Amino acid sequence: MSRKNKKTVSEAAVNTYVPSAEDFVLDVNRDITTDRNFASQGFWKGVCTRFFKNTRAVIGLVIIVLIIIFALIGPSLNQYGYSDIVSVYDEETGKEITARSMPPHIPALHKLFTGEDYDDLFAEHTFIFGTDSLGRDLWTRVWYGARVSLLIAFVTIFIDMIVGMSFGLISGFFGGVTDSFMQRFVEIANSIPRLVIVGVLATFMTKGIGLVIVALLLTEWIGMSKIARAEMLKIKNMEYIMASRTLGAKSGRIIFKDVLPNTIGPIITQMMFSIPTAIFTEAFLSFVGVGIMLPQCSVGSLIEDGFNNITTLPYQILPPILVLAFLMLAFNFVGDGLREALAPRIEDM
Amino acid sequence: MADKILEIRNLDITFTTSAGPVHAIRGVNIDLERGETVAVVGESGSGKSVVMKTAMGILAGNAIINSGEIIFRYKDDKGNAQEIDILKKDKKWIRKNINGKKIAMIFQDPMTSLDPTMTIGKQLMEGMIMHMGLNRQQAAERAVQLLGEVGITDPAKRMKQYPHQLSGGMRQRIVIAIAISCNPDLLICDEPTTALDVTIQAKILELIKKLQEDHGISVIYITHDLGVVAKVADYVNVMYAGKIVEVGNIEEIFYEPKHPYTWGLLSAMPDLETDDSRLYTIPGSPPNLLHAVTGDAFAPRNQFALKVDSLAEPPMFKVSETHYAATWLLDPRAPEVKMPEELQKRIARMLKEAKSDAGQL
Amino acid sequence: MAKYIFKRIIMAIVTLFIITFLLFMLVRIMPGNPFPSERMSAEAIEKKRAEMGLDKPILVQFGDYIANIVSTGSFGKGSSLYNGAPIATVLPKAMGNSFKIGGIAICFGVFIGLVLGIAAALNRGKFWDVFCTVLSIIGVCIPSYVFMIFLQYFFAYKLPVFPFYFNNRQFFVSSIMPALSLSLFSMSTVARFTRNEMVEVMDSDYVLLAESKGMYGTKLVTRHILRNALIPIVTVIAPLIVDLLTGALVVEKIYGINGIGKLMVDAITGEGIDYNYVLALGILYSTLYIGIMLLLDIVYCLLDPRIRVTEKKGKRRREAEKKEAPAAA
Amino acid sequence: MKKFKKMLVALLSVMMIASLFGAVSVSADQGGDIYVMFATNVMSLDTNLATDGDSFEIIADCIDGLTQMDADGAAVPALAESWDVSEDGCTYTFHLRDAKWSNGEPVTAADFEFAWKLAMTANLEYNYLFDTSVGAIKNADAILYEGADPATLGITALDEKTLQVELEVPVSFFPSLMYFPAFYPINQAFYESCGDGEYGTSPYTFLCNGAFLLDDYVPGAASMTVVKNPDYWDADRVSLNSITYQVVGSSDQALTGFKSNNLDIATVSGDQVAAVKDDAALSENLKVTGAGYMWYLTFSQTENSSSDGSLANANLRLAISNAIDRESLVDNYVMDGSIATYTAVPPQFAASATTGEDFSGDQTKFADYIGFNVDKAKEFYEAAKAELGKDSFTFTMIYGNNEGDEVTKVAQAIKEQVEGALPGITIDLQAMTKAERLEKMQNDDYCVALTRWGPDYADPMTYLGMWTTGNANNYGFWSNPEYDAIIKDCTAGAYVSDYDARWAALYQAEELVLKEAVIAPLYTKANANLITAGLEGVEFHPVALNRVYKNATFSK
Repeated sequence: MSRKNKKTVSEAAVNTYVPSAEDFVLDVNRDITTDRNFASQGFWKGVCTRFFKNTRAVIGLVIIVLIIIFALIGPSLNQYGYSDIVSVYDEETGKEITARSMPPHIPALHKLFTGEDYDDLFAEHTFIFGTDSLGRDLWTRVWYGARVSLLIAFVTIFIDMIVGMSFGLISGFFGGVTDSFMQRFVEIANSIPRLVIVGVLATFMTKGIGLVIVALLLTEWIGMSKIARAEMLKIKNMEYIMASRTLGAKSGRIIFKDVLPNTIGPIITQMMFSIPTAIFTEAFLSFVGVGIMLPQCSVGSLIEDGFNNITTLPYQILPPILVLAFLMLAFNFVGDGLREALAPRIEDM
Repeated sequence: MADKILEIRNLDITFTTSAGPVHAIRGVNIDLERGETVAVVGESGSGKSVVMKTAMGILAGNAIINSGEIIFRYKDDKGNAQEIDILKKDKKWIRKNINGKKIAMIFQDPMTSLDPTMTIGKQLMEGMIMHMGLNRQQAAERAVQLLGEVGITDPAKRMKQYPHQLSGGMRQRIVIAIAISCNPDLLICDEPTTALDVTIQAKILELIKKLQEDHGISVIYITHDLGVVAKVADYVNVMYAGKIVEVGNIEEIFYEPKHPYTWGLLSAMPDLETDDSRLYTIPGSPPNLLHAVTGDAFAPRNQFALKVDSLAEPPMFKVSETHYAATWLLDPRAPEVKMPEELQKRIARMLKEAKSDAGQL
Repeated sequence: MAKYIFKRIIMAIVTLFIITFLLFMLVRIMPGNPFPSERMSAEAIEKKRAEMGLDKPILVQFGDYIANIVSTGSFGKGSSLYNGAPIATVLPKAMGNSFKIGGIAICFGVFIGLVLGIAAALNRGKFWDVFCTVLSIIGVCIPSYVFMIFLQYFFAYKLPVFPFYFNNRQFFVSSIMPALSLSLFSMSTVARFTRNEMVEVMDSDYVLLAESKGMYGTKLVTRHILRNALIPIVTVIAPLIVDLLTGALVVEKIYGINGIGKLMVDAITGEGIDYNYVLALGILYSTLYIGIMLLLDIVYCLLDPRIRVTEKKGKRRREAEKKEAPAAA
Repeated sequence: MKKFKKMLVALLSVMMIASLFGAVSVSADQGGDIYVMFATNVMSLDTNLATDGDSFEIIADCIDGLTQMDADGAAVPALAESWDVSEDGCTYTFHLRDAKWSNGEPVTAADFEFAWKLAMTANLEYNYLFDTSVGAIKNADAILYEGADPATLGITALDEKTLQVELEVPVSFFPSLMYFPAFYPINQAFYESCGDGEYGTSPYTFLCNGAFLLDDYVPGAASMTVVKNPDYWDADRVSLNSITYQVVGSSDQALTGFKSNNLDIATVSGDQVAAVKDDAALSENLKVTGAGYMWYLTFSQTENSSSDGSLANANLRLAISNAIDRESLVDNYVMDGSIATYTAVPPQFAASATTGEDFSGDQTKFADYIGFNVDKAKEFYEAAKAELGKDSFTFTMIYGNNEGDEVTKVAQAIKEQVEGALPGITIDLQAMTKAERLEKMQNDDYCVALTRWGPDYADPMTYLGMWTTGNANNYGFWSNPEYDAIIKDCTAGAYVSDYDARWAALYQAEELVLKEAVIAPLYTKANANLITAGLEGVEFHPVALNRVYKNATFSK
């Protein structure tokens, strides 16, 4: 049988084979017990096949991998470091001129379109994304920043998954006193302004990305716990939960084996949506002086720097926002793909 | 010849799924006389409920109807007879005039068939208010009366309760009440009792039979349980891999089955006398209709398959006025093949029992 | 239900007390002092701290702070922010601005978000679905202040439709732009969640039954689909409401809105840390948050009877089950 | 489902139409109404509590002091019609003119006496202007530092219209000190009628006697308005109808505000200045004015939790100071007209009363201690390494993240330049708020700090006074007896009456500071203002009051 029979339906009916007499003989020598159609697959193998059949999910994965590759090798593609201020000594004025605030400046392309080279001081320099207002190459900084923001993105997913989701599920599942106690804890944790928490952390922790991650650990899981709790409340009384409880399953097993796959939808959506918030929180903490130290940068901090000259030098904010947009698009596609793969909606057969 | 309420003529449907096109229905023909009960029997995945959903116009978005027509004859509000092809009508028109009003449907899992956030009363009254133009008060009265009819104790209290407060059996009774609330002409039951235990199953079947007699409704049963078919059906369509492989009245199918697949189904039915330690099952599993089917779809699992079965698809051979079967065994050129011994003994026993029941009447 | 709410209010007061105590301690541990000064000598600063009672032990200070609130109902004076302007004059005005604009932003965000989400769910795969996905990506990636500058540049400078800065005389017109830019994030989140939840509900059996009953169009959506999809949607909306009312600090700074977002940032990173302002704003924020979370739990019960029934505690619930058991068959 | 699409389109169109009829934005060019930008919040209108330049600006619009500033910053009579000075220069008798408060009450000498003595009762930022280091008002030191009774302050209202002020020592610049808001009058009756802390928090709790009346204000407000005061004693010279101040956070936004003529005066910085210079039309509106305050690096010379004490070595400090290319800082990073500074006292703010030339006119005066000379910097660096016996150093430089975009750029530029010129030195940048930075400097919990100082009065002493032993602003904790002696002579010693000798001695003091690089001056901040065509006569000053509008005219 051809693997993917693209022929339209009508063709199959056309081949009217006219049976002849000798065909009517018992066709005995066949093993009819083997099951050819539904080879059994492990759950996870099934998830993978379903995931990789979903084109959007694959595109998302490809984008993420691409961004990771660029984040790793991007900065080394040209000779500028992420903190090198490119400057040239100008004979006429006898002053050091930095390549500050230059729009994208690619001699090869410029030659292609206009036929002649640049005539300014930085003729032979290539700044694919242009330079920032200090004169540092934006291409290098965007990809260097992407490393930090990718780390934050995956940390957020981890925090949401481990802390937020389990807190919410447990709080929703047990209900009663434990639920109200845990919810009061959430209310207290959420009411302390982030700046205060960060300020206190800064007194006894060394400032840097570590402190940002701890700050995120303390504040970012609350949204997810609310969603997980809501889902749990909805599903807690379904018959199959009662059933597995009667079978003697311990609560832990029920929560993570029975309830979780059915609540995966909103949980993954929320996870995807908490990533940009976390990336901007990191940028805010770095601006306040608690996150990464200048001249290091992250996608969020580059967006904030670009924001300072948004109407006069719009090209500065474009690359970081595009990288973030693609990252978010990719995470959403992968999230949807995961959601479909983990709990496939049986298409109406 | 009582008029045919429903005629499904060579219905052919393909589903576009992420894995590729699935040719689920490959030319199905079903007829239903007014007031009669037809059963559609087959393993799960044979496309039984897809056909009925098409008749109801509630098919999933990714279905493509390649060909076929579904003729439905009914009397409209003003009493004059109407004959329409459901496939040609747009969804909105069907919802307004047919769904719930002329054709009603009951689903398999009562647990999830009722809206969890809406009281039983409201869900019952919805259909009536929309189709029969009753105001809330009249609808409420009729709802309470319907609940009584379907055998629910203390119906007034139940009206204000929510689905999760009732047991499976009660919920299915409510779904039935909803279905008959607008006096439909045709009731489609998609495996109504599969999710229920045996004692409640019998009660539900009796209820449907009683309603059928009281209101003169014709009923289509979709089931894989031949026990149910034996109790309620007048005619039986045996369906396999998107096609009807055998059709006939209840006696013909149970006592003179012609298609090897029907043999398999009948012998797979457990009853008291079977002394064989291991229950007979049909080997293998239904084909994945993602791949095109050449020849007889049942051939790979059929121990009586002929060489021709893998070459060409058998046409429907006429056995009697009402009895047809699509198997090359009925072709004059085919070798004489008998039913398996075990099945012949069982049918003989059933015949004896049937005569003794008739005798006592 | 009333008993449940009353119990929750008592718990809320206790939680608020704990939050105030925690905030009181944390603020004093933070670096930065309440009286920044370049010119005053150390002794003068010491005297100023004494005036505000900061030299007393922390617990005594906390006692005085609570006593002051209970007795006079005011949150006292600031230490450094606006050179010690009393909170009673500054906070109400800022709250007014933030709540009005936040309110409009919530209406924009939630309403348009819901409509887009519904349109996307009903037209799965077609234009509206793609539009909703793209919008939710953009809405989440572009910070509200970037969108604010975009709106201000095009709709207040190039095409002077809206006033360039916020002014109280033309309140409504000058709050459309900030509200729209603030609502962008919540709009896309609500749209995204609504679409996903509705798609999941539309595949359920009771929707199939409803369709087979003859329900269609808006009736089907509002009575059956939306009601069941609302639980996660409401859960997302609740925290958004709180963020919109209190979190608009950067937009407030750009558009010149004197709101509590800007006030909180000024109180912490402006002229040193102003203990009283941070506390007052912290208490306001947590009261708002706890209130909305209580509201959320109540809405849960209204929306989903299953939750309402399980909230009936121990004895009563077992009785209810006993009564139903015999009538089950 | 088409219904939803129709509904959505309808909703969007309704919103657009509603806004079109709403209002075209208030354009800023009717008659004498001007819109002026503030970069930060106004802190307070209470003359005792106010600490920042923006607050002083609004207060000076609404209240006059004894004297006022003319265009070049000299003191001219205001509420005091004239004043006479005793021979020993220690007693001033001011004769007040007839002027009225906005509630009709006449301005009396008692208002000044009440205001100054009120200042003495609280710990205020600007109380130091009364003590012997600046204004030297009689008994001020005793009241402020030894707890004497505030009533004994050397100010008495002889009668309604004459005010007598006694000083400990003659102060040459005393009249110009009087236009500083801390010395403005407050009407006692009105002050006491307001609730505790209410004074100066709204137009109803504020009394004006100046060129404008406060019309719309709330603490922390984003926009404030003052309108012409019809019964001001000098009303006919005031031609503006109203001034509306708008707090604008970002320079980019200020430029857009100016271009859409929602702002008549806007201050822009960094890249926006470059953008303005590229645009011929816009650059006509550009007017660079001295902002007065000088940015410099201060080094902690003690060993503390953030520094290993190696900066106690003068050569190391000199090495760093000479490794910084100040021209590049100003041209490539600050870019708003700020001037590279090679002296401890910034140029263009303190002119000699006798010769009239600027104290720091000659920027090459201390070229052998401070300049951009990488080779000399390397020499100092080698000497320092030899003396300290170490060849690698790590410093943490703290800077404010809410003191202007250019500060963050300058910090990164200095790191690049110093690390480039002196291998072995690594500078870690640590951002924090200005208040936190001040606290760390005052507690000597820092290593290197990028800080600034703004002059309060037009005399070099406002800077040179900072580095005397034990002074609150001596963040390096540097102590040099010879330096202390010179400063002592200038404030209370031999040079007090001999102006030129004092002037020369100040130069000696400045040389001492720069010889040991106690600080590394960087640049004197300037403001790049954009002013709408047709608006003339706005006076800009680097000291005390940034902008004065009394004589401004606005013709459409």
